[in-house]
Amino acid sequence: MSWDYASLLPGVIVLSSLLPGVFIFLVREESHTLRTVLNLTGAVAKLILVGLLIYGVWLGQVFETRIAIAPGLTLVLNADALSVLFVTLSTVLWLITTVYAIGYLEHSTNRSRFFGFFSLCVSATVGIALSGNLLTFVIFYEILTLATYPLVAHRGTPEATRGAKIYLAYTLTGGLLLLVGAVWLRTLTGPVDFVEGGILDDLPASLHGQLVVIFGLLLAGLGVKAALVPLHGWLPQSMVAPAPVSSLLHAVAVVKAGAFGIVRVVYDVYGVTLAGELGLLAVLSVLASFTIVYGSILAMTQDGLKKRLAYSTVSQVSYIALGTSLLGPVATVGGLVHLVHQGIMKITLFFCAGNYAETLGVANVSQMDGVGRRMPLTTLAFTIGALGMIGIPPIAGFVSKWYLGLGGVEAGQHWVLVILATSTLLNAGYFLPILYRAWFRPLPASWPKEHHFQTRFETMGALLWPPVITAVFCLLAGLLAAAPFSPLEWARLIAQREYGL
Amino acid sequence: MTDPLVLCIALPLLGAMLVTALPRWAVTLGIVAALSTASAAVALTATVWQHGTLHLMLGGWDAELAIALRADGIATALVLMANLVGLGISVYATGYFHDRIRVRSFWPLWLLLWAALNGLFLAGDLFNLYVMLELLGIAAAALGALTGNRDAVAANLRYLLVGLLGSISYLLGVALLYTAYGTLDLGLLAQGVAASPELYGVNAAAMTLMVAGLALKAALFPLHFWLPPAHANAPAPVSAALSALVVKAAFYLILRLWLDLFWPITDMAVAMLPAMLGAVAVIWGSWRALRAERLKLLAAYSTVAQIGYLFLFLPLLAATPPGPARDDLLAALLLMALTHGFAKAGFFLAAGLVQTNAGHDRIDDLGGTAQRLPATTFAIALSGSALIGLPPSGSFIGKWLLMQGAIATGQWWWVIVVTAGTLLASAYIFRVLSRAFGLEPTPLKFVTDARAEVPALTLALVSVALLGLASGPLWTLLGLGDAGGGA
Amino acid sequence: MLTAQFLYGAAGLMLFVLGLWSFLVHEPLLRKIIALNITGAGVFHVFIAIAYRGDTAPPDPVPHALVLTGIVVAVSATALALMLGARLQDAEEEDQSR
Amino acid sequence: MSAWLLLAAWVWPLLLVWPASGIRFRQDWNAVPDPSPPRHSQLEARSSTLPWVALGPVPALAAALLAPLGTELPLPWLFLGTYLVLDATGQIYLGFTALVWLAAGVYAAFGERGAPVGKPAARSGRFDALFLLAMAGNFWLIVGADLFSFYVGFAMMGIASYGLVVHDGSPSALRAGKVYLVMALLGEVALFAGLVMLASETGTTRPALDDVSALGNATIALLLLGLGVKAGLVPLHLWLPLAHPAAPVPASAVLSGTMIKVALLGWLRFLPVGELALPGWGHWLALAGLATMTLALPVGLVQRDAKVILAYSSIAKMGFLMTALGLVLVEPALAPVGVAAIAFYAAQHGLAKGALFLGVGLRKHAGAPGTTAQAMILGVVVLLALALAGAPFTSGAVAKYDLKPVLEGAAWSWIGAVVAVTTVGTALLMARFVWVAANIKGHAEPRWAWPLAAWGLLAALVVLFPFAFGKPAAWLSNALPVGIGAGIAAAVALMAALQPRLFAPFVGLVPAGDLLTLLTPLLRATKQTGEVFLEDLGRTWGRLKGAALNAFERVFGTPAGDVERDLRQWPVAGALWVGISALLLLLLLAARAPGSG
Amino acid sequence: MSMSQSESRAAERNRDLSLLVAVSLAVLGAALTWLYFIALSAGAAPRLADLAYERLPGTGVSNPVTAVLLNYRAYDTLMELAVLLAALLGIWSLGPAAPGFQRSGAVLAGMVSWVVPLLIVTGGYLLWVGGYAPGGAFQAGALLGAAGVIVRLAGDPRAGLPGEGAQRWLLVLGVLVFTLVGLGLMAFGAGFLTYPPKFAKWLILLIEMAATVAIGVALAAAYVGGRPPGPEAQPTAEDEDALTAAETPTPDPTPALRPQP
Repeated sequence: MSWDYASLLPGVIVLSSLLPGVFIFLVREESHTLRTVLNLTGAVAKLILVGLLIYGVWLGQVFETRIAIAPGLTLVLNADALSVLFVTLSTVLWLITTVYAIGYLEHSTNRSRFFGFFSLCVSATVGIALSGNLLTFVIFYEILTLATYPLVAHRGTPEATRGAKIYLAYTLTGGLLLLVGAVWLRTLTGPVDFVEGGILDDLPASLHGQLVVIFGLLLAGLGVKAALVPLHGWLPQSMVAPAPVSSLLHAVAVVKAGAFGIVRVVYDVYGVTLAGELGLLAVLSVLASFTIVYGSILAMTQDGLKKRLAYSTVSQVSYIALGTSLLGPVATVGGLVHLVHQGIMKITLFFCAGNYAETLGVANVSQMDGVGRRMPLTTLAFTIGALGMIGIPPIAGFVSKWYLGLGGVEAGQHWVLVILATSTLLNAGYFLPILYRAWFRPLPASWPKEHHFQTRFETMGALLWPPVITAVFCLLAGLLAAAPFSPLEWARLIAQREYGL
Repeated sequence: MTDPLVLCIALPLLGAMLVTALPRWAVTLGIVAALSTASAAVALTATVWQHGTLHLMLGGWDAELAIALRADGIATALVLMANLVGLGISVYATGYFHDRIRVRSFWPLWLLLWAALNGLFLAGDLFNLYVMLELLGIAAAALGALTGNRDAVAANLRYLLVGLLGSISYLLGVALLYTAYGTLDLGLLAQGVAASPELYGVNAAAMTLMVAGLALKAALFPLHFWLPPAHANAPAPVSAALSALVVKAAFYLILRLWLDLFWPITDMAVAMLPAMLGAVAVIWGSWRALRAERLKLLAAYSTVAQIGYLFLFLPLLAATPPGPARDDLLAALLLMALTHGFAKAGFFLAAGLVQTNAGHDRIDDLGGTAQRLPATTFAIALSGSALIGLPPSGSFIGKWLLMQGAIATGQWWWVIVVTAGTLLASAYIFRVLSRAFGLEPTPLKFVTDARAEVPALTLALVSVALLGLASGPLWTLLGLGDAGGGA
Repeated sequence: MLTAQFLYGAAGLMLFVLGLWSFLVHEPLLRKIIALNITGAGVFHVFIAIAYRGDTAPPDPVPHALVLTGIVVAVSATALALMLGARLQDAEEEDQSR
Repeated sequence: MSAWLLLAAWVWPLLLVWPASGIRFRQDWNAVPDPSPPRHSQLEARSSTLPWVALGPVPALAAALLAPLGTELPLPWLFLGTYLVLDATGQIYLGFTALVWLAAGVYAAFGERGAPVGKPAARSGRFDALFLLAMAGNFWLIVGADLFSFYVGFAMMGIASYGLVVHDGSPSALRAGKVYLVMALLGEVALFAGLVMLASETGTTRPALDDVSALGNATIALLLLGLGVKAGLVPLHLWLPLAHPAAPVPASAVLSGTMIKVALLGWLRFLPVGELALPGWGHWLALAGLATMTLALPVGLVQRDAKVILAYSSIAKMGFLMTALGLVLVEPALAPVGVAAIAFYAAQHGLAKGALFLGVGLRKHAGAPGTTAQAMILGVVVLLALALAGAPFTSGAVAKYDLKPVLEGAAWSWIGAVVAVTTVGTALLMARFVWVAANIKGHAEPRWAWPLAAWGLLAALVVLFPFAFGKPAAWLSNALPVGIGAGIAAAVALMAALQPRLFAPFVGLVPAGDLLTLLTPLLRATKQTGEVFLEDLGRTWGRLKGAALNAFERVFGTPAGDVERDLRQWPVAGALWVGISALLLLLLLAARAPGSG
Repeated sequence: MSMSQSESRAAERNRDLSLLVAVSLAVLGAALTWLYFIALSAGAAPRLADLAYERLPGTGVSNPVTAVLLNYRAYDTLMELAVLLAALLGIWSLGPAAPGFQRSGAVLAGMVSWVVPLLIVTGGYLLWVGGYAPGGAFQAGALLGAAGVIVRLAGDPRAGLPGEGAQRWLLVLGVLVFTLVGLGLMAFGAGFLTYPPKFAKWLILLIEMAATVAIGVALAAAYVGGRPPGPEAQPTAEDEDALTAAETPTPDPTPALRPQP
């Protein structure tokens, strides 16, 4: 087990947020600067390391860390194109969310505990992204559940604990189903490594029955975190968490882990051809489409801003599942690139929601009259995010919707266009009224809980600039979609490798 | 070369005597004895690691006559676990007992218990095992009754009676074996049993008596009635020792008898009985833990459940032919036992701290304390995750291999039991942990009482990190092929 | 001769079974402890039965030693059980009086 | 260099959005806003010096005039690969669009924003920003040759113009805005689906004419439907008569003048015009166009508000253009002539309609009633109305003349007659408009010099149009139908002047959004049933959950203490223990019995 | 369901179960006896005896039982002493001793002054004779314990045992000597508890003496049934009275035990 640069980097990337996290736990509550320094060094270090990783993978270098935790059970962290996509997304957004969280939790309690678990979450997410086989994936998948529970319950109010309990019930059961599926698969085929194109093609036909049941188990396990409809109950409930948690975790890390898992299982375990033959893709596409429509309908009925965004996440994540379930490289590109786009757009929306709550005490859509006047920059970012979600062109959302549509049509599944159309209309149905209230309604007499910051801008710097930056990301991801090193190009690279073109 | 074998037993005995004789220096002598015994155990592991199984005939007489001390892979692993946990408990106990009378009574009995444990793990002679079982039972019962309140005395009286019943039944089994084979040494008896199939009746009777007796002491499902009150009312370090070590010793004996002595006469059907009882134990124990009001009662019922898991391995071992798969199962069994040992000890020590700090251990109103003692809550969280079997812990790998074995041998129903058990376990662990997220003021520093929290935290950490991520060496210690189950 | 040794051992087993029955059935503590001692005695008789090696040869010393150790262990266990019972009785009387 | 002009055409307005919006991000938020109304708002029009809105279209105009035909600017990295091309129709479109935007821009920058008298010119910053956004969308759409640019322009224009429609915030404007937005979104979604299928069928995102020949029926249907909403095809035109009047004058000028023409550009680009004969679709489009005209004209006649009349005249004109396009589709040979003629006609109508809208605005605000300025404005308005009606010596006549070969070439013989009737109808409509415009009582407002000048320039262009482009023969064409129309109009005017009551019942017979009045109760009904359905779905789900919860409680709630207490009693424990031992013994004996020996 | 009703139901159930237990135990007993018969017929048992007799000269004692007890299976005896100590410590941890009985009558007092010395002398004899005839540490210890019991019955609350400090040392003596001898032998390379033939006899005797004392004190203390009053605890007035009443000098067992070689 020679430890050289190539085999050490993935491990170090996971550790780069784990170690600061552990130290942060020990930091005393009132030493804010030390905690902020630890936080930021962790985030920046990880960013640099991921930069090196991207450069390496782009050069075609193979990065793999193998740790044998028990004979026959090895922990594998390897960086292929797909994992780099998710790692970059979570690392960049973690740095921004840390800045935001530091601002957001200015006067709150238990911050050492919060930031400790926050770093653990990110290392778990990065672990999920970099995992090279099903066992590592399951391990980090469970650690993610453990690390997010305290964050959801952070505020300590009865609703927080109730929401956290529901969250835990769902995700632990999901994790367990995933575990059983993984073990069953392990007994059938030996160590289950993620290999582009899948490893189950050579299995005898007699096992196909079991493979279908196993896929059911894996999908149920992953579906909980990917918030597929029957298993999405926890997402709106866990909106009691503070804004940075709901933005990074419930819009990017946790939810994406589920979607990423589905992508891994379909492409790198089963292989698209086998999954197609067994009819698994049909089931997945039906489930995804139903979630897309159902999530949006429910979002229309919610008055709470974060609840509405939560249901919108439920429906948006299923775009990725839909992209995966359609046969053909174009749909895959659509699904994968939406993994990134939905992340940056949704995190912008949640940041803005957090801003409104923190600066004006506005938590419901009905209170958002004239908020565009009082906080123009934040609302501008919110508008870019919202329009992106609907799929209005220059913003990133359109790109993934376009590829999904194109992929659907080329796979001969024209009903995908109908789903995308209804989803766009429903999204418009629950986002545009918000924009209308923000920009066109007059200012209310007074805000529920206005908080005056001593800055020349509309709110505190740490709260204002993150959403603006992510909004700019949305625009750039859209406008420069065809440029090299953009998410779209990287998704195309992955699709090519998955389909072996 | 076989010195550590003897030292592991002699040192705690010597320590016990000194502590009894000089009560004023009980604490210092106790810690010295604990440290020396732990180092002896580590030395023993090192020698076994290099030279494989150690074998010593006490008194230099030949095999039939003298008492043999044997340390193979399984015994050494358990001795190492027992001694490390013992060290942790001793460090914790220095700060736990303040009443002079208690201190004088605790240390001698604790060191005697420790000697009995080491003696039992390393014994190779059936009658010697009986004496060790008795010493263990009496020391444990006496320690359990240390608090002196009515429930503790009643519980420990029942425990003592159960222990005696079990030992006497075990002794009759030994008598029958001695009648049939004329020797008491485990190795020779094993050859005898294997060589004389015609005596299957006697072997069956002996096995029934011995295993039934030990099942009583190992608290297998219907016979677990004495455990919850005994472990819940004992002081924290004692209940940690009882749950993590004493119950496990009885299980170790059953395993030793089942695998070494009576292996030829057992088959799948026979192994199914303890496994079924174990399965019910898993569900019933976890379910009662979920309904328990008090933290230590919860931990006690969780022990009943975890012991149930260990018995699930028997039919799998019976069904798998010798080879890498069977080595994995054996190693997984050991891993589960070790992880439970560390985790349960850590859990009880932390629970003890919570009780002393809050004045009670009713789970529903633990909010303030859990919030005020972050390190303790963290220890509970870590050991809890090991008890549930969540990934970073050793029991996750144990459960993974258990399920893998179950599916491979076609006994898929154990997977359902394990899944239900894990779910219930996470329910009752997180029921405790959710108390830590109340609206109480923020704790100022992480560690409040180092002498008590550090052992609890280290034990919990070992169960999660060390056994979770580096359990490879266990395979080599057990002398099983490194290539167990492929690279 | 076989039958004498067998009869003696069988008597020991009978004692064991009787003691066991009495232990499980009778509720008062003292009866239970006495029953336990009877069961122990039964087992010791089985041990001694095997020590017999015919009228001429001296008996096998090992069972004797085992029984001796067994007796001491039984005594100490009984002592502890009795004292626990006594403490329990004091505590119960105290509760009734309060 | 000229290629970059194409890019500048739509990037420049985008750059201006920031300064124009007037949002001051750095200011003292903590200052307690002075309680005195009006609310101190960030979008208050600064006494800003530069008329950003007016400057917006300048690069586009320059591109239209200076850039040589056929210049191409490939930008593969921008968005999903944009290719800016200036082809013939593009140039014509860019020209007249830029002109109308310029005139409307100047009007907007200097004149009032068309806000109702009561409220001050509030939130002009927001108006300017949205105006520029719509402008940028419009230009990007015209110069962009690939699917994405078209769709981006279409979407930006659609969303931004919603802001323009609801600018003044009056209830009718809000209702109009809502209808507009819903239909615009439906159009966009249909267009999106159409473009996706087009891309997958043609295989490229930059379809040249020959790629487009292999389109499926579904794609064509979606394209027609998607762009039909924008063009005002009969059932989909409901938003037009509501939105245009609600918007402030410059906005409605642009809406009518340029935005609805975009649909034609889309069809010209993405339908195999001239490549493949599409008899089915061609006839269907022609018929649809005729239907649109026959509905729009009569309803327009009975309207009371001048801007609504103009809206209906736009719908009629678009109907006519659709018919022409339909005919060209049926007979590809007509394509070269037909496409140029359609573009030409669209340009002419854009300029005239834009000028007319601005004229109405000026009539209201440019000067006190009865002054010479108002009279002069009325005169020019009459001239524009004649141009629109296609009277001889006007641009209308010239444009119609170019379209004559298309009409003759059509398979249906009766097409000529129908067109003549519609020309009469248009003339009548224009007369009605002049009548209404005549008795608009405006009130003077200061600083109207610049808008007047811009309007004058535009009007002059319209007037000079025939002479610059048309052949002399074209000047006299279709004098007859216009004459008849004018005659009827004069007669009606005479009778109305004598007994105003005679026509009273007709005026206002059909409200602005004609079919909408039928539709709204239908929509409301479906909404209610939807809510009822959701409600009882929620109730059943609640009951279900309640039942599950108390079942759960019943199972888990029972105190299970007694089982353990029983287990602790010795006889029970003993029995269990003995039972297990016996079972174990039996199993062991059974295990060995058969295999013994 | 009132308590009495559930109790009656429980009692009735217990009765049925007892019957079931009785029947099943009877069956089990019969089966065991039958299997015992088969075991006996195998007849392999006595082999161990010949080996024990053959090795006897090397053990340093001629009584085979003592040889087994203190040489072949010395480890068992060591652990068994530990068990006895553990039981006693358990008893001590439960609480202080009960205050003892009322003063004994003249007859018992007279008997005590005769019987106790006799018991001690016989104990000494039994200890010595154990080397070559039935006897040994346990029997001698038992007699000493009996002496303690009688003294206790005669009214001495501390059953003739010394103060707590001394008592603890005496209790510990047995196991301590045994372990130290074992460790010593190990230190000299002979291996734990392997007596070199020359010194075997004396070592065994030394261990036996220590064991006898330990067992005697342990049994007496166990009969006292509780922790001796700590050194700092002043004897209460009632203890004083009991002590004076007993006039007769409380025989201190240790000196009498000096064995006559």
